[in-house]
Formats: sequence, C-alpha cells, structure tokens
Amino acid sequence: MKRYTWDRYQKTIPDDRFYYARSCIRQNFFPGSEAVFLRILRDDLGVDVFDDAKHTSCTGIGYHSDIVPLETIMTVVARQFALMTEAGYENMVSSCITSFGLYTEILTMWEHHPELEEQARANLKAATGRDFVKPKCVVHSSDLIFHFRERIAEKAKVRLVDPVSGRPLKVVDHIGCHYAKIFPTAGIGGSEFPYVLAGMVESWGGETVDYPERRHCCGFGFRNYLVQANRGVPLSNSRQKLESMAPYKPDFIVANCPGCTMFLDKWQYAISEIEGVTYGPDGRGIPVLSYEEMAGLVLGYGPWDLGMQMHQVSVEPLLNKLEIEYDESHKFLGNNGKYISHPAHCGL
Amino acid sequence: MVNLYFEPFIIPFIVGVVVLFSVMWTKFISWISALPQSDRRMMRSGIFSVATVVGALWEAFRECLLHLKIGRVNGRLWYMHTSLAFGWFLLIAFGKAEAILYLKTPVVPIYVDVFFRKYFPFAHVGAFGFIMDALLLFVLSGLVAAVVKRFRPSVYGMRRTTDHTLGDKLALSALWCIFPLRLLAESFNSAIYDSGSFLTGSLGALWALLLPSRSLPYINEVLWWCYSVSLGLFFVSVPISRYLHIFAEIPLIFLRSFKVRASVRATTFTKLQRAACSRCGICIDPCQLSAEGISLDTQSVYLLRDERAKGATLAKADSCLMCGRCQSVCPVGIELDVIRTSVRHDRRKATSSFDYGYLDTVHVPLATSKVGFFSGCMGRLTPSVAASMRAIAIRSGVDIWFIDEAEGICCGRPQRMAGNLDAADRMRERNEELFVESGIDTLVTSCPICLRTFREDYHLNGIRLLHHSQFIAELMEQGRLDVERGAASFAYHDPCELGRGLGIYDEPRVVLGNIGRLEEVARSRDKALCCGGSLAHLGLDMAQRDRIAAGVCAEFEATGADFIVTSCPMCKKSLSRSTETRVIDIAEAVKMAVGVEEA
Amino acid sequence: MAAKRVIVIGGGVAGMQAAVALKKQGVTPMLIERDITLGGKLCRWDRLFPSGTRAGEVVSPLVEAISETGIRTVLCGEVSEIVGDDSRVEVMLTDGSSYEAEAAIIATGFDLFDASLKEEYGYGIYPNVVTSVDLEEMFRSGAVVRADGSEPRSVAILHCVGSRDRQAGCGHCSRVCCITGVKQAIELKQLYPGCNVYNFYMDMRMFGSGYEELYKEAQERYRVNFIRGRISECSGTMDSRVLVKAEDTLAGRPLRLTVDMTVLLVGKQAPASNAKFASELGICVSSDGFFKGADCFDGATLTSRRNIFVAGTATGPKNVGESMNEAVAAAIKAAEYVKGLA
Amino acid sequence: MEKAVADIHKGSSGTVAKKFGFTVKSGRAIDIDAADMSVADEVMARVPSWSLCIGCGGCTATCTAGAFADYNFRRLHLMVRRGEVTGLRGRLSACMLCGKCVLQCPRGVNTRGVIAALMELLPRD
Repeated sequence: MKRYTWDRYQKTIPDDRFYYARSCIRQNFFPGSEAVFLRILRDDLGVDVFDDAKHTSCTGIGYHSDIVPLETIMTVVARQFALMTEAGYENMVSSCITSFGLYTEILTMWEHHPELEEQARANLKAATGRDFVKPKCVVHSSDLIFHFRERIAEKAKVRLVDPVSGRPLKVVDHIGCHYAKIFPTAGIGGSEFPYVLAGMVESWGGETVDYPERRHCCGFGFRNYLVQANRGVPLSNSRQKLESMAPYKPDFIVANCPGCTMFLDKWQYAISEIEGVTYGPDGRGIPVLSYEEMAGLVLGYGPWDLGMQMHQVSVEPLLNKLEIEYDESHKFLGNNGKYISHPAHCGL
Repeated sequence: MVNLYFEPFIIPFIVGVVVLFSVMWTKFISWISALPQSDRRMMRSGIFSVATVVGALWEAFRECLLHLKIGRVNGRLWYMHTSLAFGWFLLIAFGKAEAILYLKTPVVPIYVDVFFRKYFPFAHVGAFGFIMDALLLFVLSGLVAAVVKRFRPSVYGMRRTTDHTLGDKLALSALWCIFPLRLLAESFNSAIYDSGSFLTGSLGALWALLLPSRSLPYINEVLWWCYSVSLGLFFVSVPISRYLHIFAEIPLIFLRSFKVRASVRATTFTKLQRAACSRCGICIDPCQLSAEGISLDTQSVYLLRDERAKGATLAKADSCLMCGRCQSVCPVGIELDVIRTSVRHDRRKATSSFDYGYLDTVHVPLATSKVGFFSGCMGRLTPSVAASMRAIAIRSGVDIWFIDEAEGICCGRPQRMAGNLDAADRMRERNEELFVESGIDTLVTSCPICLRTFREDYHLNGIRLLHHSQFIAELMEQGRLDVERGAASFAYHDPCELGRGLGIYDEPRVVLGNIGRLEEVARSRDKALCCGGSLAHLGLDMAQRDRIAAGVCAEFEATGADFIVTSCPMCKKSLSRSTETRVIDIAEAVKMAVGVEEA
Repeated sequence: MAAKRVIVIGGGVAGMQAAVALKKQGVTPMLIERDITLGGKLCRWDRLFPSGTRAGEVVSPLVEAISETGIRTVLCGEVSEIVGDDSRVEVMLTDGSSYEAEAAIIATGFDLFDASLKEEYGYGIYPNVVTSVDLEEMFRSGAVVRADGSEPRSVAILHCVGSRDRQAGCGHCSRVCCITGVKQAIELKQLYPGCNVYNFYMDMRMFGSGYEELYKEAQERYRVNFIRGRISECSGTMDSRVLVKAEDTLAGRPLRLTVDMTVLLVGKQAPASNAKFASELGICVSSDGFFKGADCFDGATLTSRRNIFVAGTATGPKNVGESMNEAVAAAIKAAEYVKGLA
Repeated sequence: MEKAVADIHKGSSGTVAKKFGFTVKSGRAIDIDAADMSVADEVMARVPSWSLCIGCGGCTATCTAGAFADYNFRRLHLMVRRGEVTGLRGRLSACMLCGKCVLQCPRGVNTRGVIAALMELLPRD
C-alpha cells in the first residue's frame, strides 16, 4: 500500500529494561497473548521485561465510562509509576491500548498543568506513602514487537506467505483509536497511516490491505459496550468495516487493542447469527489475531498455547493455509487435560 | 305502391346515409339518456316551454347555418363557413322542393332529389335549375375559400390553423370532392340531355363541344357514381371526424338552452360538447402559448380531439393557462375550461390523494367587523394591497376584519383547476366553516382567483361576495371615500378570472376614472391578455411566464400610462417582472390618490 | 537625464502587464522571471472563466508587447535579495548577478496549496485523486482520463481544499476556486455528457460578473449536481475508484458516494518569498501571507517602502482581470514616483 | 453442550435467529451509488427548471400548508433527488397546491410542476 506521510511520525523505542503494565481485559479475552508476549521478549529476544504482580488496572475502563474521576486515575497511574521506580525501571510498556492512551494523556496533561502532577504526587503520598518518578519513555507492547520485528523475522519458523502459491497473505491491520488518533505523534506512522502493525506484517512476508473503511473505529467504546442496549452501535460499526473489507478477501485481521481484537472476532459471530451473513472466503469468518498471537505463530508457538481456541471465528482455515500443525483433539483441553468448554462458533 | 326509383349508383350514398344516421342517433340517444338526473329534469321542463324551444331553433339557425358568431369576429371566415353550411342546406332544401313539385307527391326518397337531374334529365329546368346552379356556385365559392384557408390561413388573418389528424384529412378530401363532382356530373348530364341551367348547362355545352358525343354517356355514368361515392364516403367519415360537429351542435344548442351545463366531473354532456367541436382552429391564435411558441399542440382543439380519440395525456391537459381567451371566441360556445378541468380530474384521480386532517387545527382570529377581507395566498405575498385597504378603510370610516393576515387556508381554486376536486372541496368546507362562524355578512377579497371559487363553488349562505375594486367603488358611490381626480394616468389590466371569469369589468374602471386618467390598452375587457402567471398551467417555468408577460407589458407600455394597474396579486407579480413601468394594485392606486398615510 | 528604471519581479500576467504599462508611462522597465518562460501559472491553464477564453490568448499578446517594446527580460532569474533605499533598489539573483533601478514592483503571484497536505483526501495516495491544476493540464493535453486511461463516468469536485481550513493552516478564501469548480464541471460534462459530476461545496462564492450565470448554466444545461457539504475523507476502493464521505447538510444526513475521479480545487497561498521580501524590505503582509497594501483603496499597490510596489495575486487571490488591473495601477503609481525623483 | 444463554426463536426465514437484546443497524448515510434515481430523472425530464434549485428553503418558508402540517417541501424534493422516495408521498399530500412557492423561488423553479409530477410518480406507501 503506497504511504505518504507515515515516515514523519517516528518515535524512539528503547531496546531493553521495561516495566510491563498488564491489561485487565486482555487476560480474560486473550490470556495467551500476554503470556506469549513475555516469552517472546524474554526467551526469544532476551529483553528484560519486569512483570510486577503488585500493579493494578489503570482504571481506564472506569475513567472512560465516567465512573472514575480524573484525580483518582491520576493517583492510580502515579502508583504504577511508583511501582516501576521501586522496581528500578524507567521505561514502561503498556499491554493495553487504552492504558497506553491514558498514560500518554496524563503525562501530557502533567506537562501542561504541573499542578495536576503535584496534586497526584500529594494524593499518592497520602494514600500509599509512595513517591514516583515519571517514566523516561512509555511504549505500547505492539511498539516493542514492531521494534524487534526484524529480529523476530530472523527467528521466524513460519512466513506470512501462502506456501502453495507463494503469494503474501493479505492482512487487515486495525489500530486501536487510543493508540494513534488521540496523540498522532505518540504512534508509529501517525493517525492516517499507522505503521506499527503493518511493519510487522510486511517484515514477516505479509501484505496489508487498504480498504475504504480502514480508518473507521471498530465502535467498541466503553459506554457503547457496557450497556447492553447500546451494543448495537459497536456491532453496526464493526459490520461497516467487515462489509468494506470483505471484497478484498483478507486472510486474517490483526489488531493491537483488547477491544478491537475481541469485537472484530465476536461481532462476526453475532452478525452471522442475526443476519445469517458470514464473512471470509469459505463462509467461516475472517480470523482475528492479536499481534502477539501473530508473532507467536511466526515463531512457531502452538496455536492452542497461544489461546487461539478461544476465538469465536475458528482459526483452523488460517492454520491449514500456513500448514501449521495442531492437534484438533486437544483444542479444548486445559493443561490438566480437562475440558474447558468452548465458544459457539461462527458459521457452523 | 311507392316508386323507390332504385338505381345501382345510389348504393354508396344510401350506405353512407344509413351509417351516418344510425351511428349518430345511437350516440346522441345514449348520451342524452345517460345525462345526470338533474340535467334530464331540466331538459324535460325545457322541452315543453315554447319560448326556449323557439329560441333554441332560432339560435341553431343563426349559428349552425349563418355562423353569426364567427361573423362578428372574422368576416372572411364567416363567408367560408356560411357558404358551405348554409349553401349546402339550401341546395338540399330546394332540391327537395323541386323533386316534390315535379313528382307531385311529398313522399320522395331522399336520393331522388339529390340525383334529380340524373333521374329526370328531361324535367323542365326553368327557375329551379337556375336556383340550384346559383346555390352550387355559392357552395363552390365556399369550397375555394376553405382550400385557401387550409393552405394560406394568413389570408383570414389567422397565424395558425389546426393541423388535422389523418382521419380529418380523409373526411376533408371527401367533402371537397362532393361539389366539384356534382358540378361535373350535372354538366355532363346537361351535355347529353341539355338539363343544365346557366352554370351546368354552359359547362355541359363545353363538354359536348370538346368531347366526342359517343363518350359522353359513359363519362356521365361514371361521374354520377363518383358523386354518389364521395357523398357516401363523407357520410361514413362524419361520426369519426370533426364533421360530427355538424350534427352534434344542434342537440348541444337545445340542451344548453335548457340550462344544462358541463360539469367538472365529466358527464355525457361533456361528450356531446366534445363532439360539437369542429376543430376550426379559431381557438389557436388567441392562445398566448401558441403566440409565444411555447406549446403548439395543447390548445383546446387538440385536447378535445385527443379526448375523442384514446384520451389526452395529463401533460397536455396541464399545459394551459385556462385564461378563457379561447373559450370567449369559440364559435360553438363549448365550455372549454370546465371540460379541461374534468380531463385533469379524470387523469389525476388514480394518483392524487390529499390528507388535510390538519385543517381542523387552523383557526382565524376573532372577527372585528361584519366586513371580512381575505387576501388569499398570493395576497400574502403582496402586502401593499392589504395595507392600502387598511388605509382606505380608515379614510372612509369603515371597519374591516383582516381574516388571513398571518396565515390562512388556500381557497382551493388552484387544486380545483388542477382537477383535484375532493381536495379542493376539503379546503372549501373548512373555509366555509370559518367564514360562516365568524358572523361576517360581506366577504371582500383582492384576489379574483379566490373570488371566482367563492362565487361558483362556495356555499356561504348569504354572505355578500365582493372584489375589493367593487368594495372601493361602493365606498366611492356612497360618498364615504371622497377623492379628487389626480393627474396620474393608469393603464388597467383585466385579470382573466375577474374579467372573463366573473364579468367584472366596470367597477375597476369607475374607480380609476375617479382618481386619474384611465388608459385602455389595445386588447382589454374580455379580449384582455393573460399575465402568464396562471396557476392553472402546471408546466411553465419562470422564463416562459416572463416571455408571455413581456408581450402583455409591451401593449401596456405603448399606452404611455404612468402606472400599470391590475387587481390581482398574481398578475401584479407576473407583470412587474417584465416591465420597467410601475405595476400597482388598484387599492394602491386609490390609496396614493387619496393620499392617506399609513394607519 | 537618464530615463528612470523600475524592476518588475515576476513574469506572470501581472508582471508582464506592469512592465508594458511602465513602458507606456515612459519609464524603462525590466522584468525578472524565475521560470524559463513568461506567463506564470497561466501557462498551465487551458481555458479561463467565465468566457472560456484560451489562456494563451491572454498571455501571448503580453509576451509580444514585451518583445516588441524591447523590455529587458531576465528568465530563470531567482531573486535572492532586494536591498536599497527610498530612491534606489538593487535586486540580487541567485546566480550572483544583480540589477539596479529606482523602484521595484513585486508581482510574484501565488503558490498552489500542496493537496497532499490534506492527507485524508488521498492526493498522491489514491491514483484517481487529482487537483484542479492536474485536471486543467489534462484539458490542455486533451486527454482527460483516469489513471488507467479510461474515461471517468462519475467525478466528485471538492471545493475549499487548502482554503478556509484551519487544519491546513490557510484560513483565507482563495475566491476563484468556486468558479473554477463550476467551469471544470461544465468542461467535464461537455467532454463526457454521460458522466455524473458532483460538486461538494460549503458556499458557492460566485463573486464576479457572469459567474452566477455560469453556475445556473451548470445546473440547468449540464445537470451538474451541487451537494452542500464538506467532504471529510476519500478512500480508495478495490477497482481504484474513490469513496467520498460527506454530510448532505440540506438533508441533514451523512452521504456516501463512489466516483471514478476526485478533483481537489486547490487554493492559492502566498509564496514563501512574500515573507522574505517583507522582512528584507520592511513591508507588511497580512495574516494570510499576501502583501498588504498601504490601504485597501487608493493605496492597494503601495507599501510602507515608497519605491516598492506590489501587484497581482501577490497581494491576495484574484482572477486574471483583477490581477492585470492592479498591475496597471502599480505601474502608474511607480512611474509617478520615479519621475518625481531628482 | 447447552446452547448459549440468549433466548432463541425461529426467524421468519426459518433460520435460527438469536436475540441478543440488541441488533445491527445499517448506517444512516445516503448511498448515492445504490440510490434509485428513476423518479428524480422522470421529474427532471418533465420539469427541467428543477435543476436550478440551490436549496435556499424559500419555498418551505412561504409554504401555506407547511405552516400547519409536518411538511417541508425543500427537504422532500431534495430527498427525491437523493433517491430516497419511500414515505414521501404521505407528507406531500399536505400540499394545497396554492402556488406561493412558485412566486417565492429565487431561481424560478416551477415548484408546482415538481409537486404535480411527484404526486403521480412517488410510490404509494
């Protein structure tokens, strides 16, 4: 896809020593993703990523739903930074797009309104007795995978290429709005043509698809989703994207935000149930991967270890296309071999 | 036993006559019997009043034969029509008389007197022969006039004449052959038996001189056959051509004298009127759409023609200003506008539906006087008229209640003209309620369009209906509005709906005469031109309307008057777009003359 | 006493007209043009509104007048600096040469807004998104075709691209893009009667005489569709058409439309040299970067430096006629001034 | 395995259509590509001056019926030009055909001609 201004939006990403702020949602929707993220960085790339059990949710889901006031979230974020400082780290990597958006937003607010920082510092001291140092650099976990994409490419066991025809897989990359649209300079490639996921796909042999509704939001939006009656809004927005990308016959979708990844996957199931329409060439939906899952597949991790069996759009067609072995019988068995139930599948 | 004088050559003639009269009788009988109950009641009472019947007979004679109405409009055209119609009538009458006298018995088959010379070549020619030849010459002169009109209408001062359908052209050619063939037949007959008078005789002598005498009998026989065939052909073509007019006009005149009128919901009387249209084309030139070259095939003659065929399209029915100019010159007096409305109604019935439920929510302010002034929709776009009426009321010390100052319900006439009769009635009913409930005893309006439907369609049980020019004239007459004549000169434009529509010509002129110098334009009163703004025409756009108005304004500017005065808000809007001269409503003129400052 | 000299910077219609007018005023003009030919932007235009006159018919008479009257012209002359005082001006070019005169008229014209800066319109990204200048050059070459050489069956024309747009950093109205949009819409329909043309506008600013009539003709005769609504973004579709998104503000509803080609009516911007000259010479520019006359009336072509005059689109977006009139005004003022010098 | 919690009922087309307590809605955008312009083209052929409309709203402003009923003529005939004709016929039936809009239109559009044509051509709901 011809791009024009993406090179104007670059940012420096450190090479090592990160404090990992996990995502509260992603551990439920895609538990495997965060686990494999750590394994790839630590085992495959030898990067020091500190996983601290003491850090909490950034409360962004509450803040964006008008439940958590600004002072509270600032104090919680201050605590996260304090934990990071105590753990001896200066760079923070956020697993969730909303967190990343929030950390950037709060740091920018502190920059323009130092008094808010002082207030957060005072609140933290009063509440926990801790003090904090602002992180030197805040990146999103997809930034890191993007940053090491060439090293991952070298270790790749699977290329994003159709082994039979040799044609690069057509991948729809969808970027979380809080990543690039709020602070364009905080994302790789800016808001018009974000390159963070496209970079990975292209380094690993794939090809990204530019469909008309590429920039459109998946519609997740906390308030839209939390109230059941509002869920028609995200569903309709996602459908608009799916309708627009369908003609391009993408092989799979990759996203870097807990909401987008889950809903582009789950809404395909809802649409097929409500309207009887199933996207994707073989009528079984377009598989939706998180970038960690994609990186895991490229590095040869087992699909079930990546937690891909939890997707509502079955991933087998993609795995077969990439000639990745998997054991169908173990699909829904936990580590202890017990049946862990399964989601209703799309198009069956 | 009665002698039938049967000869083979009369067969085509007989066939023609039988077909003609049988078709015609069945048509007319079925139409008349299918007339609505009320019309038939009027017919019954009319038939037994000797005065109306004699009056109708006299009118039939005046119009069907002498075409006096055309005479008043166009002398040459009158001669053409009268020579053909009256000439042929006399030819038949005298022929009958000659045959009866010769055979000394009243029972003479019709074909005998038509082909008298053939039957009795040796009968004494004498006076009858002379008269018959003179009448034949008279008819032939009419025929020549008809041919000239067909190809040179300008000789008759007509810019355009009807372009005929194929059927009419065939009937026309058959008619045009009849009299020359009669002339030839009788002249050849005279060549053999010397049975001709001054015309046929001398021509016969010529044939005898030129042609070998042995060939004369054969040519004579052939010519009589041709004569009979041409008559037969013409009679057969009459029911399906414009010439049905010859026979349809007579019952039309009688029914009309019995007060039967066409209705906007077509009845069989509409069919009779349609049949009575001779497609003479007199209605084409007065039509400003034709004069301005806007539409050349939507005039009344073409509408009636299409209606007699498979039915006119709605587009054609819609393309007419309904200004009444053609109706005012139609020699047959056909109610053209009413028929066109009924056509529009019929074409629109299937698709037009209106929902005026909201009308019940419309109320008018409390009445402040027994005299209500209704400015109408157009009136609300010409506020100067209402303002002038307010000033005049103050000056003459009368109270006027301005009914629809803010908003109002349309009087319904535009819908009626478009053929949406039920919708128009819905509006009429609601307005009636509002007017009657308000307790006014006089309803004045500055809009002739509204006044016309108030008078023709509304049931306002006793409320006096006045155009504001009439109201002002009354005030002047009663001395309540004192005014001295100013120096300004006014060229008065008669709005179609006020003039031709309601016959109100004089009151505006009296008013203007009192306040200044009245200038009459070339074409005024019932000849007045339409301003082009008519709501009846649904197809014109602004450019076309301005083209029409430009022609009208030129005539008014020619008078050099200071002001062009009209008494219709629509005319004021249309004319003012197409002239530099100031166009004002009659109320404004009065207010200026009376010099009353705003209330 | 030697004839007074005036240097005219910029060889567009304004510069050429100023030079010719100066000659008539009995002053020795000298024309410096950055490009290899005279004529400025008009060399790239096909036909001019509202009359449809060929651009060449305006440029060539001026070029001939300049050569006939022997006005000294320096082509490929990029001005590096202008120095001097109220009675002398020295214009130094980038190639090191420099010229002296008593006064100077700056007629450096305008720059076209770089449509790629409005990234969301996809200029330079989607093949069938072109600017009004590209379209004008297509009309000149006679090949008005899509990227793949095919005939466009539907075209969207976007008004106000790089004009009246804080996002693009240009808040001013470039005045002539509206009428250009109407002209090009008509030219497209003349070339391809079957093609559907949609103009998306915020306001139709038909300021000049004959413009409103052209607008009416576009509606009535050529059935150009005018949709009131500012396009937010264009996206490429699979068959390299362009999906256009707008709101039809008169219907109060969002609107989607896929067209074969999108034309961006790019606005006029002040050339960078305006700011440079302004600072060097101490003359002022208005907020939109165009030279500001001493006042908007009689002094429209005067500046705070008594021997520096400005004319043409350098003082603000205008049509060709207005530029040439302003050039004559500047020439007369300059001639008056230099003749008054000792 | 037990079915998902959402209550299930047979969709009209016989397929199992789950009820989720929310549903998918197609966008409100006017889609010119898919618009059916047949009515607009026919009305334009009959009333060419309609092409001159600049949407100034003068007709709606002066409208007699519009003062009382929910009837916005400018918007109505604009939606016809956008190919959305369903549901318009009912609104149009409020028109009194009084002709004020003809006198008001700054572009000289034959608005009543448009109304008469729409009366005939708009689909009946």
